Amino acid sequence: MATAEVSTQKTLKVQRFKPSDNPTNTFLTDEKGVWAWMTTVDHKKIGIMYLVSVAIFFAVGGALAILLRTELLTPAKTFIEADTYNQLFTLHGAIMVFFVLVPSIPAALGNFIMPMQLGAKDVAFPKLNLASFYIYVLGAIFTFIALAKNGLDTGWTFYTPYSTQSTSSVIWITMGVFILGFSSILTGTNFITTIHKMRAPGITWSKLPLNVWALYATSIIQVLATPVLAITVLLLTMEKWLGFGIFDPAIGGDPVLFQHFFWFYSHPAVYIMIVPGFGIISEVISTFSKKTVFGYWAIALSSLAIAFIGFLVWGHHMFTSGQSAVATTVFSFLTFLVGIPTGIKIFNWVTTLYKGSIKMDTPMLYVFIFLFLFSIGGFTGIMLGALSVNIHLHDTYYVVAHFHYVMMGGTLIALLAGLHYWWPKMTGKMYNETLAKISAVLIFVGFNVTFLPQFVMGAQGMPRRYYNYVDQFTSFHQTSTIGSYILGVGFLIILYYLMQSLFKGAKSPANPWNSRGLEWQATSPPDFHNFDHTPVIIHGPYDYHQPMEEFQLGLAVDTNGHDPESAKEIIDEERDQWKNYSLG
Amino acid sequence: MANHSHAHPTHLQHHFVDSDQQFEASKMGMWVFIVNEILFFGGLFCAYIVFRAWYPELFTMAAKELSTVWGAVNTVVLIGSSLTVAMAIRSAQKNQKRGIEINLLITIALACVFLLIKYFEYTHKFHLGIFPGESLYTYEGIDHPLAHVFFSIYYMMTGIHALHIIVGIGLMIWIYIRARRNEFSSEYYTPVEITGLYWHLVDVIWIFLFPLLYLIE
Amino acid sequence: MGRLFDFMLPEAKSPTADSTDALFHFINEASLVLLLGITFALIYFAIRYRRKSEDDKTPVITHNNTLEVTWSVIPLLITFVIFGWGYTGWLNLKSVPDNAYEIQVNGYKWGWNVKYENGARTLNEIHVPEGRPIKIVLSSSDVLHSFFVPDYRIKHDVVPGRYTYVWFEAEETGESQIFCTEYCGTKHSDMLAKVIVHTEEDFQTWLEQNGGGLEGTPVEQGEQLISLQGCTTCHSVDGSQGIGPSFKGIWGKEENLADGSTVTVDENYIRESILNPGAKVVKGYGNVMTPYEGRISDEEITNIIEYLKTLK
Amino acid sequence: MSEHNHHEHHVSTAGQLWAVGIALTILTGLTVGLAFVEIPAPFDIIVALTIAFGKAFLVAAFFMNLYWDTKFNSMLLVGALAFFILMVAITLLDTLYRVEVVPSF
Repeated sequence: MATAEVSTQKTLKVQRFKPSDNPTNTFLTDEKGVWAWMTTVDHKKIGIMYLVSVAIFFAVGGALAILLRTELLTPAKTFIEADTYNQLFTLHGAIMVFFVLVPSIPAALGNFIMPMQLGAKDVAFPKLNLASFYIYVLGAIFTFIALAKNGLDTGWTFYTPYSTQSTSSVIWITMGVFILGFSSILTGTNFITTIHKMRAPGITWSKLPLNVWALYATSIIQVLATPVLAITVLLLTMEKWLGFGIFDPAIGGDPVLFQHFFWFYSHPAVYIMIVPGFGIISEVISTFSKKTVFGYWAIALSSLAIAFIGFLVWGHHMFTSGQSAVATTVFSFLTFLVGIPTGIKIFNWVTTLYKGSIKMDTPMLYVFIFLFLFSIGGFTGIMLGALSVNIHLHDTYYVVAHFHYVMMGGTLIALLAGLHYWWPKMTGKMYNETLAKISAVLIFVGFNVTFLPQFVMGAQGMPRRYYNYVDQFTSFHQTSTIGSYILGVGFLIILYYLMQSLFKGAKSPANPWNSRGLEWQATSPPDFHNFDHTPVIIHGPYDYHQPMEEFQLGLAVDTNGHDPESAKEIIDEERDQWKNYSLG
Repeated sequence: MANHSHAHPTHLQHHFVDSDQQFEASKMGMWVFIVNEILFFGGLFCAYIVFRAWYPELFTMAAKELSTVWGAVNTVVLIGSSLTVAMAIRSAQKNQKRGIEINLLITIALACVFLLIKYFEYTHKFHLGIFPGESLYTYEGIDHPLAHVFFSIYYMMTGIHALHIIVGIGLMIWIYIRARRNEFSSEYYTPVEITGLYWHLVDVIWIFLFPLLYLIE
Repeated sequence: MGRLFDFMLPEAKSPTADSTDALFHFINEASLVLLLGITFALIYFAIRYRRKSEDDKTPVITHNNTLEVTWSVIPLLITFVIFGWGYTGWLNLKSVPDNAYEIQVNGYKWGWNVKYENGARTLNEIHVPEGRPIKIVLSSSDVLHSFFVPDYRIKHDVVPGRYTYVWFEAEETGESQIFCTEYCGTKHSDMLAKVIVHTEEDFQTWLEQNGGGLEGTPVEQGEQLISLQGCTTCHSVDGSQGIGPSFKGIWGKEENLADGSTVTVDENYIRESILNPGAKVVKGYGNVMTPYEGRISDEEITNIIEYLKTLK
Repeated sequence: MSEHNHHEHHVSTAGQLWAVGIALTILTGLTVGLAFVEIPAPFDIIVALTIAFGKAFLVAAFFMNLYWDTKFNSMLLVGALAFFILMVAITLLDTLYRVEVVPSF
């Protein structure tokens, strides 16, 4: 790399910068007013705007879920019509996937935290970052236009020829998804470049926080897979509008080809949703057990392995679709391979706890919930990968339960862990720990009451996307509905105490969890430029055996030094000097 | 030397440490975007390959409706424009303001020629009744029930490519205006470089579209 | 044989279920062991190593390659076993025995038309003999459907423009539920059917009684046809509201169309609406009906018209 | 160049650029010419695509400067192509190997 040969001549002088617990100037006080927020290029503000949008969409998607579950209380009509029901489940899926899960962790938490973990002032392309947000908003507007017109009744998968024949507003939604895709693509492009080019002195690839590794893997998937979604929905639009004849069998197309195109994006997309969650788990588990993450490279590289193998398994959504036997066999085999790196992660996380100093604060509680629920999601994924069993379980509630265990028990719980972990950093306020634990337990209980029965009724034969169902499944559905209400209450409590903390919460110190992570060495909330110095890194982000002072270093003078290797060398030389300084 | 890099040049954005980091980051960002573009067109190429493998005779028959001569002319036009864009970057690197402007103008002109030829190709087909999509397609000169599918793919591929050309022309007009304002020099020519990368990509895609659509015998 | 997860599966009624069920139980039991192990470790560590003071020192344990290899290779081997097991079971699901009895099933929005070798036809009921392999050849007249019989552990998508198939062998007389498992619109969840298993002799008798086409006057044949063809799924004969206009009193009626014009319901209108339903859609209804072009003969249409005339 | 602190940006000579441009034009002529020669079925497309890849290589290496650029950018390009090929290859595993089931009555 070009910079490497340059900076060796430089002398880096470092000193300790202890973050103030009472910052006078933060990014929240720096630029005020609606207009300043709307035009900001600050990654932290953009992250918060994403977070608010995602929360709103989650509330909408969640409300839809509650309506759906209520309708399913009785085998026949409970209170809404079949067509309405079909629209509701379509919207629940589309909103949760495209507007909540995909942008949730990378665009909201990732945007806020990742540049700080790199010790950068911002992402590589701040204006592009803001543009991504507005593209996301534009996509949302298209979706709302579709709702205002005829809604959408195709399921979030848009399978042809149903979608090309449907009289609902398919074109508006597909254009919305097309636009939304670009938001995701640009965020991914931005993050990859940022991680490569914006690291502070000393942050070598082996000192990259695992959260950054996870976001890196995620961005790679976003960049490679999302364009294919864009072209797919564009072709679908043309198919419906002009009759292209590529996907609709009535005019010469092939519906199974559409499924290939769709899942080429949408399977890797589930890794876009879950891999960033893995990053959060690694961060939280290390902080709350005060211990180096066990198997750093295993966890970092398994994210990349998942990103790669995740591209080769899309056909496991299509075992019953009529794809060729060869393809089915290959896809099944590869599907098992993608399970291995995921298993490796879980084992490494559990081992990290061994001989740790474990504190069960709310973020850690969510990590434990994650490990339990996500394991179930993983095992049932193995079940669904097995060819013969898949034939029986495909498109039943077993699948519904499986992906909720992975997406909600995995991604969403990880998001909650991250949100509680970084909330003090983002807002400078502490939330009510008791209420947080109560709601975590409620969510855990509610979640299992909702989705465990779905495994059973799915295996019994209950198909998904059913408005009416045969009587034998009534008790399972009713239990599930009650569980969903408990879940709803859990989320309302979270909303309550987080809002309360904004206004009445205790002030958070710079580093309430005593984490070694770089983002915690800034003030809470951070300064407009994240750090008022250029941070210098000499230890890994999880080196809890090293003194805290050595994690608070920055360049003593403003130089252009931006090289990881030489920084370490020089810092080692000067170690004694600054050590005296900082300890004295 | 050291002082120079410490001074904060006007083109340097606040979050970068120096011009070099900014240049490398911008260029890498563009390359990552090119990855996007490849997969974006990749979807179309995939549809093309699948249908060609299913109906090879359809492709042979339908490709006869496309003009090899005009396709070849357009290929040469785009190659020429790629050359002039490369020359524009070279001019920027050598601080030749006139060179940037002239080369950009030639590139824009060539891009317009490409679009013009494309326009005549399209209107000729519309005249025959070859429209994209089964509902509009009325041409009966190709004896194949799926003739409209080939032209759907053809219009989609060349249409999106033409859209990229139009975006490219817009970018180059913008770069041209900035060049007129003396914003570029050997110290800072990042926008010229990354616009050039984009333009070459558009050229490369056409390099594949041409034999795959026009040269099937 | 009692297995821990027996409660999850419906009773198996075809040999096609055997391998599937065995694998289902194996994965569940293996997963349970692992899940309990992980959960136990989590709880044990959380208690054993709980934080005693903020100054706790923890040992530096960075990695252990032996462990990494162990917990990569062992699960990998287990998943290879699962893959092979699932693959052989699935091959069995695809390999129809040569002596299989063939029945054609056509999925449409929203029902299943069934056709037997001697021309007998049923709607939403598949009559089969016990103890004989049955091959179901699936086709669709509109969108994707999926043919699912939980009791036999078989499922396959029904793809328009193509034929797909499943096979099973009913082990005892009785009924098994059929579901549509690929979302297909308003009445997707009502697209149910039953496999009705007879003894060999009963089946032959049933087949003879129902073979050779419909009998009776044109009006009687028309009455049978509108249920066999699935018309009554959407069009009631008693005037109640459905997906499409009711047949009661439809003959000779002035209908307001979606495009604002009106039409009198006569022979030509009914014929057109059967063959190409999208041409003239009655106001207030969606254009959702499957075209019957190629699926119904002129004589059958005439019989249906005769029957509709009687529905005053 | 006096800027030691800067990464040396490669500056192509006008001759180099012209040479690449001319080579591309010749290759275009070649592929058009070969299209009129009767080459048996699979080879015609192989020849056409080989020439197209050759042209793409020239553009990428010398117009887009990959030849002198950091290897990572080349890796991005190759990676994108690899994923495209995977996508096509695996899709073809299905579309080329479907078995038709035709009902017997």
